[in-house]
Formats: sequence, structure tokens, C-alpha cells
Amino acid sequence: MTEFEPKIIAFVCNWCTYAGADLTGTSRIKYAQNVKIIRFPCTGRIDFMLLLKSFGEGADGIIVSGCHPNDCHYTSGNFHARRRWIMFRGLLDMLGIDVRRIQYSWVSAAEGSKWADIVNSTVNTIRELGPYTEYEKVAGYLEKEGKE
Amino acid sequence: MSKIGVFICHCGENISATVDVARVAEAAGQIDGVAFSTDYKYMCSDPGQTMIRQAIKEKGLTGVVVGSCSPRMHEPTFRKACQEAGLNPFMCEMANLREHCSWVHDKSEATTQKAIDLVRTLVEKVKLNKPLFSIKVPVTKTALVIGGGIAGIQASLDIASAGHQVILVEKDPSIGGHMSQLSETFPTLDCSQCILTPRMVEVAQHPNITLMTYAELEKLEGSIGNFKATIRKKAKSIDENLCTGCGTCITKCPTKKIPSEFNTGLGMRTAIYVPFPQAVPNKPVIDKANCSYYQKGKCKVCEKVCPTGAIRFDQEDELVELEVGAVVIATGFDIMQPSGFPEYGYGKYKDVITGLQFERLASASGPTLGEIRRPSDGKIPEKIVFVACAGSRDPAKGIPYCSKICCMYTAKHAMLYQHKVHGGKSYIFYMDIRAAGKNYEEFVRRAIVEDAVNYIRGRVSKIYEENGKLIVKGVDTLLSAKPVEIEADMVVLASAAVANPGAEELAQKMHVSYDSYNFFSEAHPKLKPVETNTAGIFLAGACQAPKDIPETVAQASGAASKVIILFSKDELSRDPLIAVVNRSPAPVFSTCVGCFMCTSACPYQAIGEELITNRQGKVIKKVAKVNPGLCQGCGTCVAFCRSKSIDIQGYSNEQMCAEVVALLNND
Amino acid sequence: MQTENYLIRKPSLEKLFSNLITGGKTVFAPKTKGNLALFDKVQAFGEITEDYIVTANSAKSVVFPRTEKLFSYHKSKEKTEISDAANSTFPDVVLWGTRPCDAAAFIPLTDTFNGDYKDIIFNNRRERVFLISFSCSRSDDYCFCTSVNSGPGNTSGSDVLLTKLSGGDYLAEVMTSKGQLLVSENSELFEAKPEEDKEKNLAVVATRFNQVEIQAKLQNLFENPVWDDKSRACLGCGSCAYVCPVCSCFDIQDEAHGNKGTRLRCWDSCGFGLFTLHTSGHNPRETQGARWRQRILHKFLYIPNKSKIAGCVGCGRCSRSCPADINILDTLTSL
Amino acid sequence: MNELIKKAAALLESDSVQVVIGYGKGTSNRTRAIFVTEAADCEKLIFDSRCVQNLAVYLTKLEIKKLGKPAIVAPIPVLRSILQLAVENQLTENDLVILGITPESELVDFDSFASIETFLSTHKIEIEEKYTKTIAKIKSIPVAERFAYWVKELEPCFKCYACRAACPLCYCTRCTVDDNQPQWISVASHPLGNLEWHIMRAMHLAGRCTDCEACYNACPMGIPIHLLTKSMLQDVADNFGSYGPSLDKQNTLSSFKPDDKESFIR
Repeated sequence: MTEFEPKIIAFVCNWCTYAGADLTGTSRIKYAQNVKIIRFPCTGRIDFMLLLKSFGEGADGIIVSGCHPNDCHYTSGNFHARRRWIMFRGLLDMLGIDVRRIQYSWVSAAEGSKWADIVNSTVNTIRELGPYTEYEKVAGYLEKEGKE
Repeated sequence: MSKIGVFICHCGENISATVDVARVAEAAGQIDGVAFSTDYKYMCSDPGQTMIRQAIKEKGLTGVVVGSCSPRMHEPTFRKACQEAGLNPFMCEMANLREHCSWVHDKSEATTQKAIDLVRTLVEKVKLNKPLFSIKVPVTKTALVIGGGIAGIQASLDIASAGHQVILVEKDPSIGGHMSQLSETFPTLDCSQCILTPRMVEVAQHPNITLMTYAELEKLEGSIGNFKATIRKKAKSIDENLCTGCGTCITKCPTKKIPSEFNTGLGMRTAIYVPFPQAVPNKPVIDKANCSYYQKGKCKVCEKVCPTGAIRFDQEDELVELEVGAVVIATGFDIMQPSGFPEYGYGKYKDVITGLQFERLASASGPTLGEIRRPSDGKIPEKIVFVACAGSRDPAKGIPYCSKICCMYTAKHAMLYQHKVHGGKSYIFYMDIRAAGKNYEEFVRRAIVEDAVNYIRGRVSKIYEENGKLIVKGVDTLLSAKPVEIEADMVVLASAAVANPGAEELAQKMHVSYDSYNFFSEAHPKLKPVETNTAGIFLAGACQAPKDIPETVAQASGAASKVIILFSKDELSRDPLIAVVNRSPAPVFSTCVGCFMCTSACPYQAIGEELITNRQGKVIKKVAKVNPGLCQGCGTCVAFCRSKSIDIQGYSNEQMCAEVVALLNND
Repeated sequence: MQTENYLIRKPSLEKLFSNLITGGKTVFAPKTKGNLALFDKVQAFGEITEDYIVTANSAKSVVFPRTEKLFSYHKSKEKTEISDAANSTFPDVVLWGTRPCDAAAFIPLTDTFNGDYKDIIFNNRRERVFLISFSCSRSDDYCFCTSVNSGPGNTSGSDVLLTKLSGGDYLAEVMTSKGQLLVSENSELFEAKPEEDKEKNLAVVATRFNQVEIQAKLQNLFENPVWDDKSRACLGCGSCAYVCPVCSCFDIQDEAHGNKGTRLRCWDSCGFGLFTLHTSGHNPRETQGARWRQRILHKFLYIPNKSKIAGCVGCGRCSRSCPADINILDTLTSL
Repeated sequence: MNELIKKAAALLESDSVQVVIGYGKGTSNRTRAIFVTEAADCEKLIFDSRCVQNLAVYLTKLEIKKLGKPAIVAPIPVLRSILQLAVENQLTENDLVILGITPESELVDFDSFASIETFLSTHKIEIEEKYTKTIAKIKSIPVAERFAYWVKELEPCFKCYACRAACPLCYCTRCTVDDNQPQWISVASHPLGNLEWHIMRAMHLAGRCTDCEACYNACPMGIPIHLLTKSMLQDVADNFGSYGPSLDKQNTLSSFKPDDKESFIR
């Protein structure tokens, strides 16, 4: 039995967190391979449907990250995103979708080490939570061909 | 069927040291739709780029993925390379195998696997990329400058000297602004008028500058490159072409007791007037509110005495529409009237005045011809007290921010006083001395050391009159809280600099944002200090925040250079990574239902309305429409759109979904 | 074959049920959920409710699931592997507590899936379904089975029809060889047929219209204001079709995940605007009126023309579940 | 409701409207939406406690728009929907005549959307205690069981979209569930498809839902989907203060405050 390797997808904005993650690289700070980044222009662009899709496609965890409040390259994208996250998180919690599996963060272009920290701590959290079997069961329903 | 080329870079050893690049290239080759994949030591090098160009030509690639460093580093490089080979540059994507992979992981199977996943993800994205073409917006090379103070003057002259047309709009009868009211300027003590007036004349004479005084912005429509501005030219009641500015009307005008705005109420003016002798244009206007003809219906003295018959009582406001490509806001600031501070007795005691009033007293062209005399009895004050922060840094009764200029002008005032009134005694009550700036600290030192100005660190608690003296009660908190009492002849309040009364309304007219103090907001506090959120509208001077003259002039030139850059091309070409509202076949036309949540969410006012009409011209539907000139491509609207009717090119819904699916399905 | 009648005593009924469970059958029966009765999988006799006229959902999903996998694939650059759902094993299902109308519905439903193309998956499922129906002792304003050649004690479609007698015991009518097999396997539970008359234990359902006349009328009623009038309140949802035991329209959906994927057959409804929307943007049935007309014509003209029986069994589910209270009887009786 | 009938008849007679959207007798003891176009037919109009369907849904329906300018019988839930539709630019004041009905079943006129807002300010959305209790109870279940609970609750959903069709705020010409470029969520009614659909539906109503329960009343399988939107209403209230439609305020999700508070962003 090999150790569980969490699948974690990261939705980050181009101007702060993506650049921050670049800095993590240029400063050669090591972090776990489990997290893979998808680049967005702005957190305001990140559709909750994509987070939903990620779980449907088998993600064990999700990171959503962008510019700190007031630092948004587009001035208010992250403010809009924050409201959306507050509502989305509330709904997921009501539905029993484990909100600990989604890590939201503000990581600026200067916070290379913070990015590494976010990644590693998230990976650890998901390791502790284990694979998202409840959701996989729901998503893999057709494969397991349950009752009609 | 797409033919994607994948190019994996070793980046010397930066990537290949921890990632098995050969295997990444090999795995990429296995992906459906990948027609060619290879790895090379330096993809960004000339041979590397040649490799890409050749593959595009020979294999007829429809898309390219370069697995190398961060796209923030080399995306332009590789997109250019693709373009040279005849592939649309936006058909090229980069997988970040260095900053996001090789540099942050140790050499291992997992690291290579991650690299493969990243490449596959971008391959799936690029399959859905569409050729994009930069957006061309024609530019009207005329700038509108609002406000004729030093900021507006500087910006106008810079833009005009670069060979572009400028329309300078000033609400008062003359340009010059606050600077024209000042006596000397810190830290050099050279006369304000002497340095300003030549520039005012230059503006008046410049062939590229159209000056509109006594005029205000009524309406602003359109967007960057193509604004339509409506200007209200208030009736001056004179024919400017006939008027020679001889001034006879002014001397003969019977209504003489109107407090002069220019002299901050310390002097008087007539109903037909020019604000000050060096005014530009030097032609009078009739102040209808105070003219006995307009008020009582009789007088017309000016008309009788005018040698050229230039008086026009029937003249009305005129609305002119202008096509402009850019706008510079330079509407300046205002002085907070210290009447909100009864303890200072401003308004109650004639000899308690504001800093700006002191400027007039000290000015050679002022009501006292530069002699410091008390407004009450014209006596020369032997003791004078200056109160710094009379309103600034006072969240309770004034404004929380620092007005920035007061420390310096107060030091200057004290200095001027000492120079003009020998043996006079001057005191300055202050909180802190903020003298950051070239030669500023030295200037303050001079005031203290050479001119023996007494700085008292502490606040003034009360000012009251007692047998012809102003008793100033305060505390000296420098060493201990020691009460101080000074019998002064005159008190000068360094009242706070605040936004202009009309600022909020103006901002709304132009759709630019403003802060809680009604100062105009810059687009980015650090990186876009002269831009506003609305492309094509720029900021200069104290309308953005309190500033001294050098700062204002610098920002004005900054704004001007932004305008000049904008005007340097006939068309402005913008990144096509912007939002678009979909179109679908009739009878639907667009899946947009026109809820316009996107409009309210857009930080750039880039989303307007479009009416869809049938052949008979009947409106069938109202949908959202993105203005490509304004959209900055943040995509906030896209995430809002419930019906997914608005999408953003380059980060489209299909592309992002494809990335998610590809990233999470690695078999 | 000849119908055979037996008596099942109340206690034997429960025994019969447990025999089925222990015999490895998947049993679906009416269960109470809130103020609804729903066909659902049951394990224990106690879960079953008797207090229902008809269930809210129909029983058709055991042969025509709302989402049915047709095949799944896995493609690589070289080849694509396909696994056909027709080859998978299907469960032996007992439908317990179907009403005569439910049972009758299996006849037109089966016809639909056995036209020019014989649907393997459907037939596989159908063969493995055993219907133990209960005749109706109650009815409501929505019922009109008697107007479509069925009735509260109608036997067609059922393997066994049970009618509750005054004493609480049941008359068991066995119509099929499958039914006989059940009897022989549980012979101790089936006793000699009772004397009591079946009819007096049945609900009375008035005949509301003559199906043949309706069919005739509909021949030339295509252009008629009645369609718009009667469908004005229609919200365009699919509940009428989805609760209908006969409706069999479906839509093919592909669910792809990278190189893997599944092709699905999912229920669809003529009530949806999307149902007939062309890529061109043109929609031949642009209004709910046109969609409502299609629904009626399909059930009472097209299907009868083809296979002699109506595409409706008068269960009244569509009207009961309609959020806008559109009542199919209103339309049919006002033609 | 003689007043209502008189008023409606008058409106039709004067041709100030062409159709009156109201409630009439339905099957057995049910009531149903009726569309009266002749003054003479106005006595078919009824109003009582059984009239719960949210008629505002018809204001955006193509078939009803064809009938001409409507007058609509509008108890509180309908008024809320009308106001929200106005906020979302789906209605203008001269599009319709509103026959408002107070909780005391009295007829009330509205000459403007603003006047509706004023009226509603004294009839705020309040989530009944039985619901707040249920929601609290559900939220107290351990997360995995809570998930299982909802999967079970949503299981009967066969995607007839009655919830969507009955909701006055689901007026999109194309619902995202019907968009297959990309295929946002599974169209199939298997557990994932159902879960995704109901999450999407609720999210699209976040900060917009006026708590009329039309979705729940419409569901033929009696799934308690209204608990989702109700719990989100609570979230709006808890996080952003006021809720309910308002003309001058933006929709909750298309607006923001720089100092919005949250506890979960690192």
C-alpha cells in the first residue's frame, strides 16, 4: 500500500500569487509536488463552477489564491471574489462538502515563502483528511453502477 | 484536428537537473493531438526559437506549448517566434516547468510526473485557443485639460509642445489657480508670480492650446481615444474679440465693495472685473450675482464707457461639444475654512487669518502691497502666532490625513514675517515638523536658526481677544506639559487642504473613482499614480491628494507624458485578452438576458448596453456589450454571468474547464 | 394463458415478500416520503406503505432508468477500448405494489423500445422485471384509467394482481407463466380462490371521455386555440413527462474525463424548449402551446395510430405533479 | 375579493392592460394561475390562503408577454420577486400594473417600484423558526454524514427542472446546465449530476433569492431544496447585513465592501 498522494489543484491570479509562486521558484524554496497551478487573470475570474468541477474530476483539495485586499491589479476583482467565496463556502458547508479541502489565501508577488507554506500546509491538511472518497463515490457512481 | 507542437526546455540544467525532460517530451508526444514534441537545452536561444519556427512550418502546427520558465518571463519571446513563423501568437502557451516545478522540487519521479501534468494541461488549453488580434482603437489627438492651475498649465504646455492640440478649461475668469495667490515659494523664496505668470502667458500664446476660461465640464461620454466632452462656457457678458482689456469699465463700475476671491476677502473688487492684474486672459467678466444691472435692471455704466462696445448683457451660457482623445484632471484643492474650530476664533476676530490670507498679505501684488498689516486696523503685528495642523491630522473635528504642505509654508510664513517686520516675534505651534523633501529640512532649520522663529511643540487650546491683543493659550509638550500664553497681534492658521467642493460631482460625470475625502483615486497606489480607473483619463496635482508645487509639476508632466504616449500612434492597439458577450443565431441573438450584474461588477465601466433590433428596427432585446477600449480583461464579469453569456478571450470558460479536466485526469 | 385465481392470507403476503428478498430479488415498492409515496428499493416489508392512490414517481425507471450507461470508452493515441453496457448483468427486479395503470403502462413502453430497433438493454431489463400489482380501492379526481381501456382491477401488464378483500386477505390473479412459477415456488402461501366478488372491492372510476372519439377528433385539430389556452400556465418543466409511466423520450449525453468517458441515455421531455431547438436557432415548437399539443397528439393520436393502444394509462400523475396545475383531463374533455 | 375583481375588470375594460395574471379555481381543492383577457371573466379571479404559486414567474415568459401588458395579482412573495426582477433590469415600471395584496388580504396600489420597496421595508423576509432550527440541525451533523444526508435527499431528483421553471428569478434564455461548451456540470440525474445542479442553482440565487419557496412547492419529488437557499439567505444576513431586494443597493454578489469580513482566508 503506497502512501496517499493528494491531488490538489490551485487556482491563482496572474499578478500576485502566480508571481509569488514564481518567486518561490527563484528563491529555490522547496514544496510538495501535489499542488499544480492553473493561471487566471484575476481571482475575480475564478468561477465557483470550476471549483465544483475540480472535485467532480477527482481533486482531493483545492487552493484558491490571489492578491491581498486593496492590491488587486484590477482594483476590485479580489473583493468580488471574496464575497463569492463567503457564499460558496457557506453553501458547501450546508451540503456537507468538507470546506477544509478548499484553502483560500492572499499571496502577493513578494510572498514566495508564504506560497510554499500555503502549499505544504494544505498538502498536510489533505493528507490528514485522506482521499475524498465520499465525493469520489458520488462522482464514480456510473462506474460502480449502483441502483437506479 | 489540432496539431500541437510541444517544446521542452532544459534551461541549461535548471529544469533538466530535477525533471526528466526527455520523458516529458516523450509523454507529451503521446497526447492526442500532439503532432510534434522535442526537448532542447535552451528553447529561448536563437537555435531554440528556430527549432520552433521550423516545426511550425514543416509540421503545419496549429498550436505550440513551450515547457520552460515562467510565462511572465518569456511568453512574449515565444509568441513572437510563433508569429514570425506565421502562427498567430496567441496560439502559443507556456507550461511553467522551472519556477513552478524544477526549482521547487527535488529530482524525483513525482517531479517529472508533475511536469508532464503541467504540459498536458497546457496542451489541452492550447487546443481550444483561438487566433486573437490586438484591438485597434482610433485616437483623436486632442487633449482636454480640466483646471488651469500650475498642474493644468504644466500638463497643457507639455502636451502642446509635443505637437498635440490641447483644450484647457478653467472655471474661473483667469488661469493661475492657487499658485498665483502665493507670495514667495519654499524652499527658495522666489516669487510665485514671477515664475508662474510667464507660463500663463505661454499658455495664452501657444498655437496648440485653446484656452476656455469661465467654463466648466458639463458632460463626458465615450472612451479612451474617443471622448466626447461637453463644455459649458459661462456667459462673461463681454465680446472677447472686441474687448481690448483697457480696464475703463472696471474703474467706472459703481459696485466696488465685493470681497475679492483672489485676495481671499482681504481686498475688494468691482462687479465687472479681472481677478488680478496679471490675469490671463486679461479681459473682464461681469459677475452677474453682484452686478446692479442684472440684479436691479439698471446701471449699464460699463456699456456706456466701453470704447469698443464690447459689453453684451444678452450673452448666454454656451455649450460646446469637443472630440478629445484623453483627459487630464487638474482641478486642484481647496482650503478648509477653520470656522469649525471656535477655539481659534476664526471669523470672530479679524486678525485670525488663514495661511492663504497671509500669502496675500505677504504678496507684493496683495491688498497691502506686501506689507504685513493687521486686517483689523492695518497695524504691523509685533507678535505673530502660527498654528500648524489647524484641521489636519484631526480625525475628530478636521480631517485625519496630513495636508503635507503646511509645515513648509508655515515655516516660510514665519520667515517672510521676520524678513518684513524687523524685531517682530513669531511663534509656531506644531505637532511634528514634516520637512521631507529636497532642501526642506534645511529651510526649516534656517527659519529656526537664522530667523529666530520660535517653534513650540504643542497645541493651541484657546484664542481670545483682550484689549486689542489676541491671547493665545497653549501648551509646550516638548519636554514637559508646560502651559504657554502669548499676547499676539495676529494669528495665522495653517488650515487643511481639502478636495474641491465640486470634485465628487465631476468624478461622477467622468466615471472616475474618488476616495472618502473626495480626492480622485489613482488606478494603482504604486504603479499607476497618474492614471485613473478609466483608461484615457489622467490625474495631475492636488486633485489626487495635497501636494506642493514641485510634486504637482512632476505629476503634471507625468500625466502629460501618458497622454503623449497615447497620442504617439494613430491607433491604440490593445491586448485582445478582453471580455466579449456571445452572439447566437436568431431568435435568441445572444444568451445574455440583460441583468447587467456584469456592469455593476466591472471596475472599469467597460460594459454598456446594446439594443438588438429586428429588420423592422424594432428593439427585440437589450444585452450587455463590452467596450474593447475600456475592458482590461480581469474577467470578473465572466464569473458573475449566470448564463455564461460573457466570456474572456484567452482565458475562456472552455479553456479553463479543459485545464481543470486535463490536470486532474492523468491517465 | 388462462388466468388462475388464488387466495393469499394477510400474513402470507409478508412471507411472500421475505421469500423474494431471500431469493435474491431486488424489490421496489411504494415508500412514504413526506406526504408522497415513492417507488423505491425496499429491504423490509415494514417499509412498504399501502396508503397511496398512485406513487408520485412511476415504476418505469426499473426498465428505463433516468440515466442509463450505454457504453464507456478509454482512448489512447493508438486505440480506443469500448465496454458495452448491453453485456453487463442486470438485476432481477420485483415491482411490488404497482397499480393496474402502472402495469398497463409497460405495454406501450415496451412497444416503443421494440420498433425498427430492438433495444437490447431495455429488453434485458424488462425480461427481469416481475410485477406484483395491487388493484385500486381508492381513486381521486385525477384518475381516468377507465377512459383509456384500463381500470382499477385491470390485469394487463401484471404478472400477479392482488385485490384486497373485505377480510383483509387478498385475491391473487395470476396472469403469466412467470406468475405461475412464483406460485409453485411459494405454493404454501397460495390457497384456493375465495368466493368474494372482486369488483365490489374496487374503486369506482368514472369514464371521462371516449378514447376513440378523441383520437378521431385529434386527426384535424393540429391548428387550434385549445393548445395555447390550456397550456398558458405551463412553466416548461419536465415533471409531467418524468412522472409519466409511458413517456420514453431520451437524450444521448457523453460524459468525458480526459481520455475516459461514458455515453449515457438520459430522460428528456417534450416540455423543454431545448427539446426541439435546432442549432440554427430555429425552434419548430417555439411555444409551450406547441409542446403541449405534441404531448397530447403523441399520446392520443400518434401512438394509437401505430400500435392500437393509447400512450396514456390514465394514472393522472402528470396532472398531480404539475406545479401549475395543468390538468390533462381539462384539455381532453374540452376538445 | 370583489375589489380585486372590480379593479381587474376596470383595467381590462379601459384597455390599460390586456391580461390579468391571477389565481383561479384548479383541480379539486387546488388553485391555479389564470390569465384573464375579458373583463367578463374577471369573476373567475380568487384569492385565499391556497394561492401560493409565485405568479411573477409569468412576467418574463414569452407566451405571456405575447398577450400584451399585464396586471398581476401580487401578494408579498410576488411583490418581492417583482422588485428583484426590477433590480435585475427585467421589468420597467410601465411594463405592468400591480394588484398588490397585503397579508390582511387587502388590495394595495403601487405607482412605482420604489413604493413597493417602501411597502416591503415593513414586510421583511423572515425565515421561519422551524427552518432556522432545521438548518441549524443539519449543520450540526458531522460533515461526512451531512454529505450522505444530502446525497440521499437529492437522490429522487430526476432533473425535470420544475424548481428552475417555477422560480421567477430563473429567467435565463439558456441555463448553464444546458450549456455544453464547456459541459459545466453533468446533465444526467445521477448523484453527481444532481449535487452539481442543486449547488449551481443555489449559487446562482445567492443574494437574489427572495425566499418564496416556489422551487420547493414545484418539486414533484418533494426535495427540500429551499433549505439551501434559506441557509444562504442567513449567510447573506450574517456576512453582509441586510438582505432582500433593493433598488439602490446592488445585488449582494455584484457589489462588495473593502472591509467585508471573513475568517477563512490565509
